[in-house]
Amino acid sequence: MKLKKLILAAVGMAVGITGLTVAEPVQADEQYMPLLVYRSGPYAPGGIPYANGLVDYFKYVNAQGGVNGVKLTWEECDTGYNTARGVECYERIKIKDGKKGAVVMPLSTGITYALIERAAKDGIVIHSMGYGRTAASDGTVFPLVFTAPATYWSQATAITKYIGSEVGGMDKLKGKKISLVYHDSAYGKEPINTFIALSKKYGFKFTKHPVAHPGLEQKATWLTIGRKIRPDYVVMWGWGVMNSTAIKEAAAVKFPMDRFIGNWWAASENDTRPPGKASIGYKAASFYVPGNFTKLHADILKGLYGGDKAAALKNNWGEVLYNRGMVNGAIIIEAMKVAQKKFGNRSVNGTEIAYGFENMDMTEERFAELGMKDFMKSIKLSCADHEGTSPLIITQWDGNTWKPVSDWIMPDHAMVRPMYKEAAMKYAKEKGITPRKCM
Amino acid sequence: MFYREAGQFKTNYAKDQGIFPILQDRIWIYFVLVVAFVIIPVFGTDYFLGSIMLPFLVLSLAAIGLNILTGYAGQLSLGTGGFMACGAFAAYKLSTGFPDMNIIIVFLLSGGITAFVGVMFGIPSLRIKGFYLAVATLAAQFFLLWLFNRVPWFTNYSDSGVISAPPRAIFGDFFITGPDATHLSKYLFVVTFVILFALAAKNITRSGTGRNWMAIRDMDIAAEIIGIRAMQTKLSAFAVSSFYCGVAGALWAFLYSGSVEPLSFDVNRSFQILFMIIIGGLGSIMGSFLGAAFIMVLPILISSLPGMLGLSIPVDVISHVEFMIMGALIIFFLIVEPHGLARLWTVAKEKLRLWPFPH
Amino acid sequence: MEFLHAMTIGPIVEIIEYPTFFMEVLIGGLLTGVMYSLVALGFVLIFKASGVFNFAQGAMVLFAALTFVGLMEHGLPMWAALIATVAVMIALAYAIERLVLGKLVNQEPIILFMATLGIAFFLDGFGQTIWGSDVKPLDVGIPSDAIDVGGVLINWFDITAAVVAGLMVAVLAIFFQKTRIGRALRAVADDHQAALSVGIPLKTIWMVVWSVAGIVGLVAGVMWGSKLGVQFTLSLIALKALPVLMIGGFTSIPGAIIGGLIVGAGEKVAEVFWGPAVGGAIEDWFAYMLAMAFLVFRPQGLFGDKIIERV
Amino acid sequence: MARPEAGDVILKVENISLSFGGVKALSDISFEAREHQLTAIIGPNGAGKSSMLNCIQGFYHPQEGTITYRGIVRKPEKSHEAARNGIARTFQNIALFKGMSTLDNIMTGRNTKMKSNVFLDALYLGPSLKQELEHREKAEQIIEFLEINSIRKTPVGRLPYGLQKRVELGRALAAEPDVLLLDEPMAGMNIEEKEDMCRFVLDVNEEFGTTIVLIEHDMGVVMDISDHVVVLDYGKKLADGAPDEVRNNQDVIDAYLGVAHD
Repeated sequence: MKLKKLILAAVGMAVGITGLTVAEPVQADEQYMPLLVYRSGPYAPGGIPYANGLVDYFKYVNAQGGVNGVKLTWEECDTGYNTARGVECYERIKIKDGKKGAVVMPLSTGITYALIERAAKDGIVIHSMGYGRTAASDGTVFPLVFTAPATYWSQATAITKYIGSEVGGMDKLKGKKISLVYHDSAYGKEPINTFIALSKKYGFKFTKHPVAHPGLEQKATWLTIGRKIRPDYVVMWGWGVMNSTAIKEAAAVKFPMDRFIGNWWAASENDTRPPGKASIGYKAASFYVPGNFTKLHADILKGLYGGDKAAALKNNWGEVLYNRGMVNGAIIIEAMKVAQKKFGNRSVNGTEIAYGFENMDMTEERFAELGMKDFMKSIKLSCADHEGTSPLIITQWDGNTWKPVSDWIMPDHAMVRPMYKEAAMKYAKEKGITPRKCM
Repeated sequence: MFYREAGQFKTNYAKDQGIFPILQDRIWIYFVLVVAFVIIPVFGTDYFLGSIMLPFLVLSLAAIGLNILTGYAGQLSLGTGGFMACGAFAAYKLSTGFPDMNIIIVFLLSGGITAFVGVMFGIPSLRIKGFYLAVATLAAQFFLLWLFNRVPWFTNYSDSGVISAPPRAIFGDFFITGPDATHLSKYLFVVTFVILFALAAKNITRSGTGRNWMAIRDMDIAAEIIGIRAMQTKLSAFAVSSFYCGVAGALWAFLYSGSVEPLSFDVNRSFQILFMIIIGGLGSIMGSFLGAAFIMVLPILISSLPGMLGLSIPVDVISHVEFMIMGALIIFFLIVEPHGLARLWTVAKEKLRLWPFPH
Repeated sequence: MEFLHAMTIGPIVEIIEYPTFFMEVLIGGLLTGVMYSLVALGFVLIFKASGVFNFAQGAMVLFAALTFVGLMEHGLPMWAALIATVAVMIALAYAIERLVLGKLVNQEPIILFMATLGIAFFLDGFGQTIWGSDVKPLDVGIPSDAIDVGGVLINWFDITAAVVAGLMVAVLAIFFQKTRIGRALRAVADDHQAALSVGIPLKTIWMVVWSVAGIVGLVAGVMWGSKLGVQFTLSLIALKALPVLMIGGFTSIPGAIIGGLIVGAGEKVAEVFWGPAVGGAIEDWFAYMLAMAFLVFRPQGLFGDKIIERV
Repeated sequence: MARPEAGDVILKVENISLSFGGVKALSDISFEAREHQLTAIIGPNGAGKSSMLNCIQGFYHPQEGTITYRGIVRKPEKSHEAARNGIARTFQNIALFKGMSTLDNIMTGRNTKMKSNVFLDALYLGPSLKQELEHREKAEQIIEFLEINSIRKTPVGRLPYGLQKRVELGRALAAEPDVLLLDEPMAGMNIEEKEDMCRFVLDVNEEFGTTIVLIEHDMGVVMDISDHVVVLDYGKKLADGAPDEVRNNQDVIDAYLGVAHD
């Protein structure tokens, strides 16, 4: 009992100390960003570049003088892609030095699920960019959750459209076979129902193949797919070591790589480099163009790395997931700027930045202004629509880099939106939430 | 001097059979109760209550569960995570299926269901022993997680397989789950629950059931020869242990994290609980608490320490160092006191009992 | 009814109808099993010689692979990196003996088991602190194309792995049979007291056996690393080796190989033919259930030492 | 106190043979033990004494022959059944529960008389507490009887060898057995401890009238206290009878003194 008390006392004191530091002299206005990242654990190879991109963008913004004069501060907490740890991290860093974060990016579907209720209570916005709870795109039930620019369900429809264009039209999908290989977790299961709906709509045959965490062993899965089912296309919802293993095993059963399409979490250099030349031709979805060609990349290289490209590359500069972190930063800062237009050039809180998100209208020109010309299409959100209508793109690995191989593809929003509504209403009913009215 | 039993004569066996026969122990318990029910609720911040105390208490309960099986009955198990998941999903199904059922009943019933599952997976223990059994319990771990992942019925056909706790109150407006529950109400509920169940565990272990468990643990053949039924004894340990783990899993899902997917109870959770009971002390209820505090609070302390001290150490370095320190401390404790923190406490008590005249 | 069919008649019919596909799954499974055996061997060596259930074997696999690939990234040629890594693994064995096991002599098995969990934690953190946690591709020139043998697709990589495992078992067998230290190790495995009484220091033995396990870990790490890329996840393959150990017995080297073959073949055949009926991803628990079924009939594993109960 | 009168035959061993994988441990052994008597089975190391005891107790199942207990032929059954039928035992190599105190060890001996119910035990109230107290009373009587009051709460692992043997006897007595099997109760003891142990064994026999079957390789001590002696050598019975008869049996003398048969 004694030791326990000691520890409690120590923790209590520590909490006390953090509390005390609040009483520091009044500083210049700052915007605090709690960052849930993972730089350790089984999924670290994916978490590191993302976190680096995000932080680099914040540093870059600060180097430019902040957001209309408001400097950014941030605190990282390593979740290890572990939900329980993520929740603890969130509770620990949501407030620092008396400043409450306005927006949090959980960076894991499991953590997003666990935080939705907590963050809503704390008045903190969740921006789960391209992951998380799809139904949360419905702004009437989830006023503080944003999934822009696209959800898993949208992505599934876009990938299907791409496959349709490959086979010569959506009507040609009839009788074709599409298999889904997915990470056996909340994340991997998200698109299943959408694919089932799509298969009914277009008449293709759909099979699904779970891969247990962490996905070291997939021989049986790929023998089934490659030698028995022999589908026309394979779609993958994978993460971490599962992706590179899948590519390797697919190659082993001689499944053609150009008919193997990953989602955007199975789309990075980490996934295609370890299998070596086996992964040439592998495709994946994305919502931005891969590469380090933009002015923003050049500015970051110059401003933060002093032009030292080797150092920048070591910090994952320009990699697919680095870019995702960077874009995530850019979208959040844009939301903040929109909010500042209404609330003044100061730091903003959760509900204010939510206003910023809802009134965001990032056009191609706006992206170009931010140094991201030809990088991303557009994001426009509203009170009810927290996903927006951004088109996606299919990219392909050529052995060295990712290259876009398709036009921008608009997801089938007409199809998925009613599904969001239904799922959101089910959630609202379970939780006893009355959906708000949107104009 | 401070811990002298001299002069505390027991005039009958009933008094000697009391749960804390020594006065000083009783004082300690009162002190702990005051801290738990007065000091912490009054002074604890939301972070402390919600993110330190809640998981600490819930994991302590799971540790008591595993300690019953491994520490008292000697059956090494790595299936704790699976049993916790079982409790969590049972509680979810019960509370969504019968919304009017009181949440306490839900927790107890889900513990009962887990106990049944535990007995099923305990049957091989009649043939398999030691590390072979430990590995065999991993079958329970992997199978149960797979089951909850695969069968949509368990998650009420949710798209992602994540369950989240519906808002429930113990009575009236006293919500302990859902958005209206405060950290304080959750804490008060959990602390009461856990203390009551810890006392119950203490009682079981010092009665006939507990003696039979320990006999099987210390020497199973001799225990059978003196008339203890190995099958009933082992299976009762599996049942009681799984009950505790199941309730802990339900509390974890409903009160601590609010929503869980099966992966929250993966094999790492099983190892974490095992660490707790070994560091805390096998065969000690208090050790379960000490171990839980050590294994759960220490990593948080390590990872938040640089921030508190104003050092900016990259989080990945902190995480890796945290791994190293945890590993090193586990080894260190095993070398210093292989019987856990509880034994250190006992030794300290014995020293105090004799102090200042050690001979 | 449909489910019953999918669980019973369906798979059998399928196997009979597509014999080449079944062969492919079976051979693929057997070869995968060999990869598990590579990891399981390390466990067996240590358990046999010291009765320690070394959960750190997975971490040792990762640590060895990380060191090897890390040194190569720093410009060392492959042979030099290999020698350096072997040296590191021996140093590690020395450190483990001096700092951990040496201080825990005569403790109960569960305490030693816990200590190895501590070692696993430490190594996971230590390896990543030094070498980072990004994915490191490893190419030691093992071909990965598939060849077609009578309609059955076989992967060169898997064949290489099987050959490596075979070689390793042969080397270990020679080591145990022909060298002085190997015979000493066998003596210890048979009877600790007897071994001590003929003058073999337990310390040396533990160090040697941990070094050998480290080197076996390196081989496993190189094989798994070239398959998956070297990354943190490698330490989790320990979990795939445990059912192998249960079936083969904790103390038998041939058992580790046979156990690997049984687990590999069993889980792949189950996953491919029975998995679809229940939603798939059954191979993890199937391996454990299979192992448990074996244990119920032979509580010491197929090749493990017989457990004799006395009073 | 006077030794109790011999009663009927309580235990009858007929033509027992036991072998382990081809090695014969016992061949064709027969003898009887009468109620309230003290029967000793003696013989040199490896004579099959412990095997004999294990057969009687039911831990080993002999391939041939029958053991009749209270007129009923024993069937191969689970080890725990014997204790419930009134047969208790001690072990050659102490088999105490090392993690538990003396008192708890003795209390485990009473498990056959207790009903454990997890739910009641959890509350430790009502019937559960009442039962605990009742059996504590009995256990304390045994503690008193064996003069181990001072070590009541000491973990048995910390006790010296002689005391551990005594606690083990206590655990067996706690079951209030009809037949008590003692496996070398005096092995490894010094003279003083042996004398104490002899006294306790006799006291048990006298006070509770317990039938005792004990095995011992040291002839001297046994001859003084037993009513009936069975001598085994290499799994065969050499002699069977009153101590004096056995003492003068030529075969026994040869076996013990190592005189070669002509």
